[in-house]
Amino acid sequence: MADAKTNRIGLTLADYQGGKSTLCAGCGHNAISERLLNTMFELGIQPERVAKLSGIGCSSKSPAYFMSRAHSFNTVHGRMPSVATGALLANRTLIALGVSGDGDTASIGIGQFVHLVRRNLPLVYVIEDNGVYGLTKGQFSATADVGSKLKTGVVNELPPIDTCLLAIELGATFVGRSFSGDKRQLSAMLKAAVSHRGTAVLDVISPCVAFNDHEGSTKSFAYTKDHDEPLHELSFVPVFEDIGVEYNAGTTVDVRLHDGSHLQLHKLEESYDPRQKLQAVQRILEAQVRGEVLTGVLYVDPAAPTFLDRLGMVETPLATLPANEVRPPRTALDEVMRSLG
Amino acid sequence: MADAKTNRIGLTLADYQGGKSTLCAGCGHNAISERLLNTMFELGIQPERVAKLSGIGCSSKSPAYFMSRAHSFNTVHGRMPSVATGALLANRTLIALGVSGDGDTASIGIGQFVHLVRRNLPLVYVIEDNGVYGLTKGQFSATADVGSKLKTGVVNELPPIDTCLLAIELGATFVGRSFSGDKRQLSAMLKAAVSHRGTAVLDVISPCVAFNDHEGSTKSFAYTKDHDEPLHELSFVPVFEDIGVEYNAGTTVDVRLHDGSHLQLHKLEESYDPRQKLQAVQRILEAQVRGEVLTGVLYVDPAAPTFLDRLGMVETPLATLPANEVRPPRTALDEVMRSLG
Amino acid sequence: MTTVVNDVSLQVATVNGSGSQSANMVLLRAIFQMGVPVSGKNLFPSNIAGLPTWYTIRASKDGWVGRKKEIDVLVAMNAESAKEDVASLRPGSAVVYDEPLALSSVRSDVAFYPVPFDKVVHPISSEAKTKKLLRNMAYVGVVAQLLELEMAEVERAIGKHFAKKAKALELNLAAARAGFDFAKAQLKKTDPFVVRRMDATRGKIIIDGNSAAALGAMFGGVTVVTWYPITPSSSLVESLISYMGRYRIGPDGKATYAIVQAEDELAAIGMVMGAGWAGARAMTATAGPGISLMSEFAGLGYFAEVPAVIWDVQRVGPSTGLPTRTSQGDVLSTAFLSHGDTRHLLLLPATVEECFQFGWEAFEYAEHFQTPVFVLSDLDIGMNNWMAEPFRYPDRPIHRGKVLSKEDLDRLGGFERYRDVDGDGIGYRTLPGTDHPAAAYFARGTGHNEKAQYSERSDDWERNLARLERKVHNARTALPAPVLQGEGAEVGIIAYGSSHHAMLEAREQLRSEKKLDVDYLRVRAYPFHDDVEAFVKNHARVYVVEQNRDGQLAGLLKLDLTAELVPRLRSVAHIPGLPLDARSVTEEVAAREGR
Amino acid sequence: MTTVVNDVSLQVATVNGSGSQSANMVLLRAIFQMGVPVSGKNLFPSNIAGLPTWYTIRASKDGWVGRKKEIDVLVAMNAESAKEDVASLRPGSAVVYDEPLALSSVRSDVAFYPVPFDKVVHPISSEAKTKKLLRNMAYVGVVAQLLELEMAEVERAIGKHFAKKAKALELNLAAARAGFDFAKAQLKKTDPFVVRRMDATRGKIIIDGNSAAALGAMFGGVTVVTWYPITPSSSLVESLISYMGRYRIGPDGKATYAIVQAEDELAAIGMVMGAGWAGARAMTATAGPGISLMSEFAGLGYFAEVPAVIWDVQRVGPSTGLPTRTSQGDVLSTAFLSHGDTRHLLLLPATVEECFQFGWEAFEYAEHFQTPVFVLSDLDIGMNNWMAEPFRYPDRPIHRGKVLSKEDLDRLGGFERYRDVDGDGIGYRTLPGTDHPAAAYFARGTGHNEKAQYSERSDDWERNLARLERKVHNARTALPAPVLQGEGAEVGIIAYGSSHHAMLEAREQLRSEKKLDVDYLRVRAYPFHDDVEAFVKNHARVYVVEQNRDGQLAGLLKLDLTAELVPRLRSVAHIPGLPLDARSVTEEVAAREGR
Ligand SMILES: Cc1ncc(C[n+]2csc(CCOP(=O)(O)OP(=O)(O)O)c2C)c(N)n1
Ligand SMILES: Cc1ncc(C[n+]2csc(CCOP(=O)(O)OP(=O)(O)O)c2C)c(N)n1
Ligand code: SF4
Ligand code: SF4
Ligand SMILES: [Mg+2]
Ligand SMILES: [Mg+2]
Repeated sequence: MADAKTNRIGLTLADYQGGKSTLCAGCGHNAISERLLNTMFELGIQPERVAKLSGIGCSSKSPAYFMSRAHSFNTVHGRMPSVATGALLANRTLIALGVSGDGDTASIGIGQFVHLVRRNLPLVYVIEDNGVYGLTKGQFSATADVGSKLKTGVVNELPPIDTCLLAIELGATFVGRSFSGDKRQLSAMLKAAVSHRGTAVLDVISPCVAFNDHEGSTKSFAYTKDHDEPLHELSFVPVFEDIGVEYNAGTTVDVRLHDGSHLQLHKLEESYDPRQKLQAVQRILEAQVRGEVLTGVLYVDPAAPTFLDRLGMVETPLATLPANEVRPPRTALDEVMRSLG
Repeated sequence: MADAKTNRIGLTLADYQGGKSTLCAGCGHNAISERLLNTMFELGIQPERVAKLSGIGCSSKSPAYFMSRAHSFNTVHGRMPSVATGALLANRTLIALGVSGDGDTASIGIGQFVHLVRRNLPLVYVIEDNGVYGLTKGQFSATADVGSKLKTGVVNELPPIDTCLLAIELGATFVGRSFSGDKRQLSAMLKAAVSHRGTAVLDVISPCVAFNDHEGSTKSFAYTKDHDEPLHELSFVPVFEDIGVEYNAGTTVDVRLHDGSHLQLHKLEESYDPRQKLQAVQRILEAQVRGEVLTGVLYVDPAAPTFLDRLGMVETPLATLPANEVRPPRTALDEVMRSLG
Repeated sequence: MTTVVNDVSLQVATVNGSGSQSANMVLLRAIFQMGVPVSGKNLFPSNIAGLPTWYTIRASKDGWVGRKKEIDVLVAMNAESAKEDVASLRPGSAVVYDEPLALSSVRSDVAFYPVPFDKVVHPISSEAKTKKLLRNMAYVGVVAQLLELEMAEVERAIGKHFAKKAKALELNLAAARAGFDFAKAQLKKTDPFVVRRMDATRGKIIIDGNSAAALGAMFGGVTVVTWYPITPSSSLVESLISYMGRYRIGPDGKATYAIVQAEDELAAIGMVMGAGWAGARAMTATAGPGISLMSEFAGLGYFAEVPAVIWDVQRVGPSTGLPTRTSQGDVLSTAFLSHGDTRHLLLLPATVEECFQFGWEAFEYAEHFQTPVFVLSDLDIGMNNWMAEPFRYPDRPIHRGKVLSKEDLDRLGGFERYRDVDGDGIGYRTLPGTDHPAAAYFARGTGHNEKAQYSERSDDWERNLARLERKVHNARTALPAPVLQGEGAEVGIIAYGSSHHAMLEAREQLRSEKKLDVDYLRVRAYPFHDDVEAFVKNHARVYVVEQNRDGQLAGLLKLDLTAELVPRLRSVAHIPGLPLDARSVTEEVAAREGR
Repeated sequence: MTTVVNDVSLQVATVNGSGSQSANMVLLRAIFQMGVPVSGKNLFPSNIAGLPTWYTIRASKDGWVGRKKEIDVLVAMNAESAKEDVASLRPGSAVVYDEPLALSSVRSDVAFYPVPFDKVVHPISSEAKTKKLLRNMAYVGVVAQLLELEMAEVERAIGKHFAKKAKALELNLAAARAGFDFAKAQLKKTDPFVVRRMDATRGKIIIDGNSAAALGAMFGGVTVVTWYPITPSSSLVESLISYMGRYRIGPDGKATYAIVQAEDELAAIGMVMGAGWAGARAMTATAGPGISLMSEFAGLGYFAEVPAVIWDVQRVGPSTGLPTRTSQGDVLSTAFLSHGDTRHLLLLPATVEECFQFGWEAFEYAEHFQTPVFVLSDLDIGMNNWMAEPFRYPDRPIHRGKVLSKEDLDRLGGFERYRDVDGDGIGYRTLPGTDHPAAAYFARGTGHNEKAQYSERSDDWERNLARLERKVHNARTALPAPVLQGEGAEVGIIAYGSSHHAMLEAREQLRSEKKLDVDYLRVRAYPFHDDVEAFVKNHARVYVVEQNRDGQLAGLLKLDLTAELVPRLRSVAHIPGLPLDARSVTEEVAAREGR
């Protein structure tokens, strides 16, 4: 390890490794774990500052397979958002990373998802989206597209829930869609999401090789590659490298994120500006009609206040406040008792 | 009662009455009950064919206060949609009327609401929307507007969930917003909703006189009247009166509903056509920005297949199929047993 | 007619939303200020305005504060219930009523005092709404005169209540005086009930259990509170919000806590799980339906060993049941809340003092044992007004349990989350954010070994479950011990929670009226302290008194006592929804004892 | 070395997702077709592919089909677990293994049969993926040769399995033959285990409990099925989908049912509530976490009296626990599922026959008693392969319980939903849509009187709750009675569900090895039939054998038996997650009986 490459805080990639994956070989989720691990390494984030949270599913298992040096809580099915909320209330300095599946988020979990984004809780919420319940052997989830076909021949007839659209409308402040097979895009998007303060929802198409990667599936590797419609090319300039980046305002949108880093979107679609909520919604609805898998950063609002900002809490994590700050003095009790006497 | 006015099936208004309301005098919900009762009377719907379903809350109590001759199920908080789904699976011939509150629907119930509209289950879903939990004494619900103030001075900071927007995007096929104080509009909208086949979501602003009708509230009678922005004037022509209604196509949109009746929208906003999903979404988003209470039929798709259509069920209610249709014959068991031997 | 001094039960029958709550509080306080033991119970419907409501004030020289079945003085303000209310009185009772109700013809064996309330308040205000409110304070004056309350104390009580509203104060004082003057001039007292100054309330306070619980939580150093409104627990969090706003905001205006209204109970308990895992002292408060919704997370908390405090202010179930009625109906299902072999710690406060005490202690237990702690209060304790000793400031410093810091880890090199290092079944934990490469562990609801690694091995599973069982079983000696009263009797009674107040009185009734001495053990926690077993061992027959249908605590006792002792148990369980009264207990026990 | 005939436990150790399931089924069927009693149990991890999996086939001339702890013949295909698997064998066992694993050096007291599987299948296909699959059928051939299975039966079993896939059939037949030929040519048998034709399976079937339950439901006339996938219950609904598609579609292509995948378990049970209320025979199937989520609705069902059938195919809890392991861990919490005084009917099937029988009967009970019925199966019964008698067509016509039709109402004029007309605690109901002005009633989870009107009155509440208690208590005589084996012994054993199979064998072991006669009562429902009390009365000591940590059924017995009998109970409860084996029961009971 002596000569292993180190990042800006002196850690090697090995310091970001997790346990051995027990997911299927080739599962999209493994690729995402890999991206997450690299993102944290490259951004030079101290693993101990990260909290990984997940629900139940193959996707929700994946936090065990990267960054063992970060605390992690694999909770119950569909209710990770509330646990994440609680964790951040207890310790507002944590960098929270939620990992969920499409079933975990859009089927059983849609209620908590809606309320999470509504609060703009500062966390990165990755949906490892394969359109099926992998862990229970391949039933359709609520993100399955109309007409998508299971190996058994069953065809989905219900409209999919577009988690990105929902997130944008309900208050998330960083919303993107990507593909586990697109290393470059996903990498840049993850880095930007981690640098953003607010709810960052990333819907990452992540094919399930066991149950939803065949012909007729609309979440297969092949289908996603074929229908991928990137809005722009992304690049990310971390704050510690920001030495005055130049760009052409006509062809690039530059978004300064909360921590001072920059997300640059090199336009492929001319007029698209992800800071325009209405435009974002409209473009997504169009993509639905056209059957595109529209990828890229769909919406970003780097300045909106987060849930934690709104609560007026002290800066120190509530979890570690000293006893004298959380137990009022004897005089306080006396005062209350007098008022009741 | 001898000379009481009867409707087309020979019933009087009294046949549509319910128990005495225990809601506060002046509560918006009472006005909605009144409209519902009249709608059913005027449409000449046999009370016995109706099933009333509700969750928990002042609003959810209201089914007890109209149409005692219809079966009713006052279920648990926020989960009426699933119970309604089950009831319709059991008996597809029922006319299902869901009555809910904003807390019951948008706070605890948002998950089931999302999945209900996604299925386009044929029922009329009335949200009696007052922005607060009336029955638990006035805390904010998830439809409370940013900046709305409680009597106690507490100000809501979280963005409201727009149930109409959500419903349109997720698959509801009749979506409208109205106001308990606007008898005419609400009446026409309810009649059309009952005549529609599919999920009809009506968000009806229904002020809570006990906890949310003061200055500073954005769901008060005064505020709603002031900010009401009707999209059109509505009229409803029931199928049994349809003797070739004439109208000016330039100023009126005529929507033929599933049962042959007509909903006519006399345009106030020139280009608005509620059959255009994208336009509807856009207009609602605009209204949000402008702070309008946009009322009217926001979206309608009279032809989409409903959940019940998709299931390929027999026409007879499953609930009353004779035994010989639901228990396969002895030979069937024999056949299965042989295949396992 | 002999005067009955300081033993009266006064009931005000009105409709909710009519503003009588202030008037009732003034009456309660006036009696309290006269040094007479008093308690107040509100019986209200599950709606917002317009339905019958009864507020009962009991003054008792003997200090009995439980519900008394018999009403001595009725104030009948509500046309809807008046006839039935009057009919249910015993002969010799008194009825103050709004004159237009014309009740005096209903029966002839009670004293009737008609009062034309509208007329009485007419001179004070010309505004219809105000007048309606003032009628309430007018009956305070009438009752004060009839019961011989000291008008100065009534006025002081009004002063306290409207301290910050000068105009209201003036109007209400006038209304009370008008009532008093009317009664003095027009009514001739023919009932025996009077209240006379004593000295039995000096230094005491009046408070409801929910406020007491809130105070307890605050002094327990709670940092994260989540909730979803539900009767009768809402006021617990609402008073917490108000106390915390006052005492837990730093000089910089920053809060040392977060209180979050969740979207439902699944989210409320989920947030508590996240916060407890991340190191906050986290709590939520709810009632029956909420507890049911928390089942899945409760199992996660037990199994992943997450400290959490959950208040269940019990109402009447099953299902939505009677939201504004009281019971002890969640005991059994909460002890085993969640599927699989889950078992929880329960605290069973009986008094507002214990609501305060368990309010802070619950966090100590939760963090010490690293598990959810359920505090089972009820509507009677939680929402009614109780006299109490001033609360005692916590006598122990805050203990966060076995949490390893960065420094500990430097020293130890590492740790294993679920290893029973100390033989007490409790492992060491670390908090997310601890700056040490060996700090992290993987919390999960799935099977795991001592290192918190996923494991499906039978031996790991069995060892872990056995440790959890041991851990919870060990808690019995640490949790609040039962409280014993009496010794040497053949018959024992076990009760808990709000049944305590009726029990005290019933014990006295059994002794004085039925010549039956009973020893009384008040259970305060589950799993049961060894003293509970000893108590049963020492008594030939043990009645278990509680407010539910199925005898739920008796059931838990059957499960946990040495089998040979089980035949000694006799369940006395009822669920009328009204607070337990002594008479019912006395008669049932006496009958079953052949007295 | 004496030959051991028809008493062998064969275990195939492999990784999941490797396609060995077909091979194992072929082995199982071949033995079955030879007339030898056999059972198959799959021990698989909670993931999709790549982790160790063990499939165990037990052939037993005595008909024992429970798990046997000892493995006689191991087929070691998985490098990861091989060493540990071999180490756990008893001396004298046999190991067939993939040659590259080089296991023969591990120990010297077992017989080793190395097989170069890659080489064996090489001639059959050149395609890597196919070859990997064929290795499985090759071990079938090897095992067949070693155990002396009749190759014709093996081939017939392969034929049945691949009936619809000609190409696969051909390849698999070739692979099995190649394995057989290799073994014949290269291996010298040194172990004693052989299988010889018997005549003990004639007319029998092989099926898993979930499929049996699905068939039962179908023949029970189920009309609405809702579900949310969860191991180990998913396959119940999945086989129902397939059977219903075949037998419940009319000639017009229309379905006489609806099966809906809900968004979660709250919705699944909510839909069942709606459907049951509206008159469907409605059911759902789930496991522990789902049951916890259903708590609130379960209370509504009990209190509003809605017929419903809920299958809980139990896995190991608490929390997410071990999703692919078996237990009886939900018994106690399900009996009292929901807050307040809720109590449910439980059915406890032990065999696939009973999964079928209770599958249809559950609807009869649910509609007769108008209440949710929980059927507590488990992973062992539900997902493993069992031999059984062909199922008996329902011997009673469908009875919908007390439902009033329009004609009934014409005759009666009206009805009161919750009135105990017949003295059995069961009221009459009507279905929505009934065309009569007096048909409607208002169903609710809030307090109500006999007319289903909202009521907060104590008397209404108490009367209603007492009736519900009576209704559920009455059910005990209608539900499946316990099954008694033996008479006159001093010691009794009570067991239920999947523990039954080990119990049968343990009883024989106790008798033959320990000279201890025990009577055995198999409980099949809760609340308990009076025979259960009688059984305990007739035995000085009663062991309650079950698969959980807390002795949950023993607990329910303690709650419900006459107190004097409680001391007779002794809990024998363990939760390793593996199906119960006879040896563990035998040794524990013998030890506690001093044998
Ligand atoms: C309450 C509950 N219900 C059901 C399950 C069973 N279950 C486990 S994972 C899963 C679906 C996971 O799907 P998804 O979130 O899309 O993750 P994937 O496996 O596809 O990555 C289900 C239904 C459970 N664990 N808990
Ligand atoms: C599970 C559960 N949680 C909480 C409650 C308490 N509760 C009763 S009504 C209500 C809110 C109702 O608000 P809304 O739906 O807006 O109806 P409104 O009273 O305003 O008409 C709540 C929280 C409950 N009955 N059940
Ligand atoms: S089943 Fe699908 S989602 Fe699960 S690990 Fe395998 S490929 Fe991934
Ligand atoms: S509290 Fe509000 S919502 Fe409830 S009945 Fe009164 S006015 Fe209506
Ligand atoms: Mg998925
Ligand atoms: Mg509301």
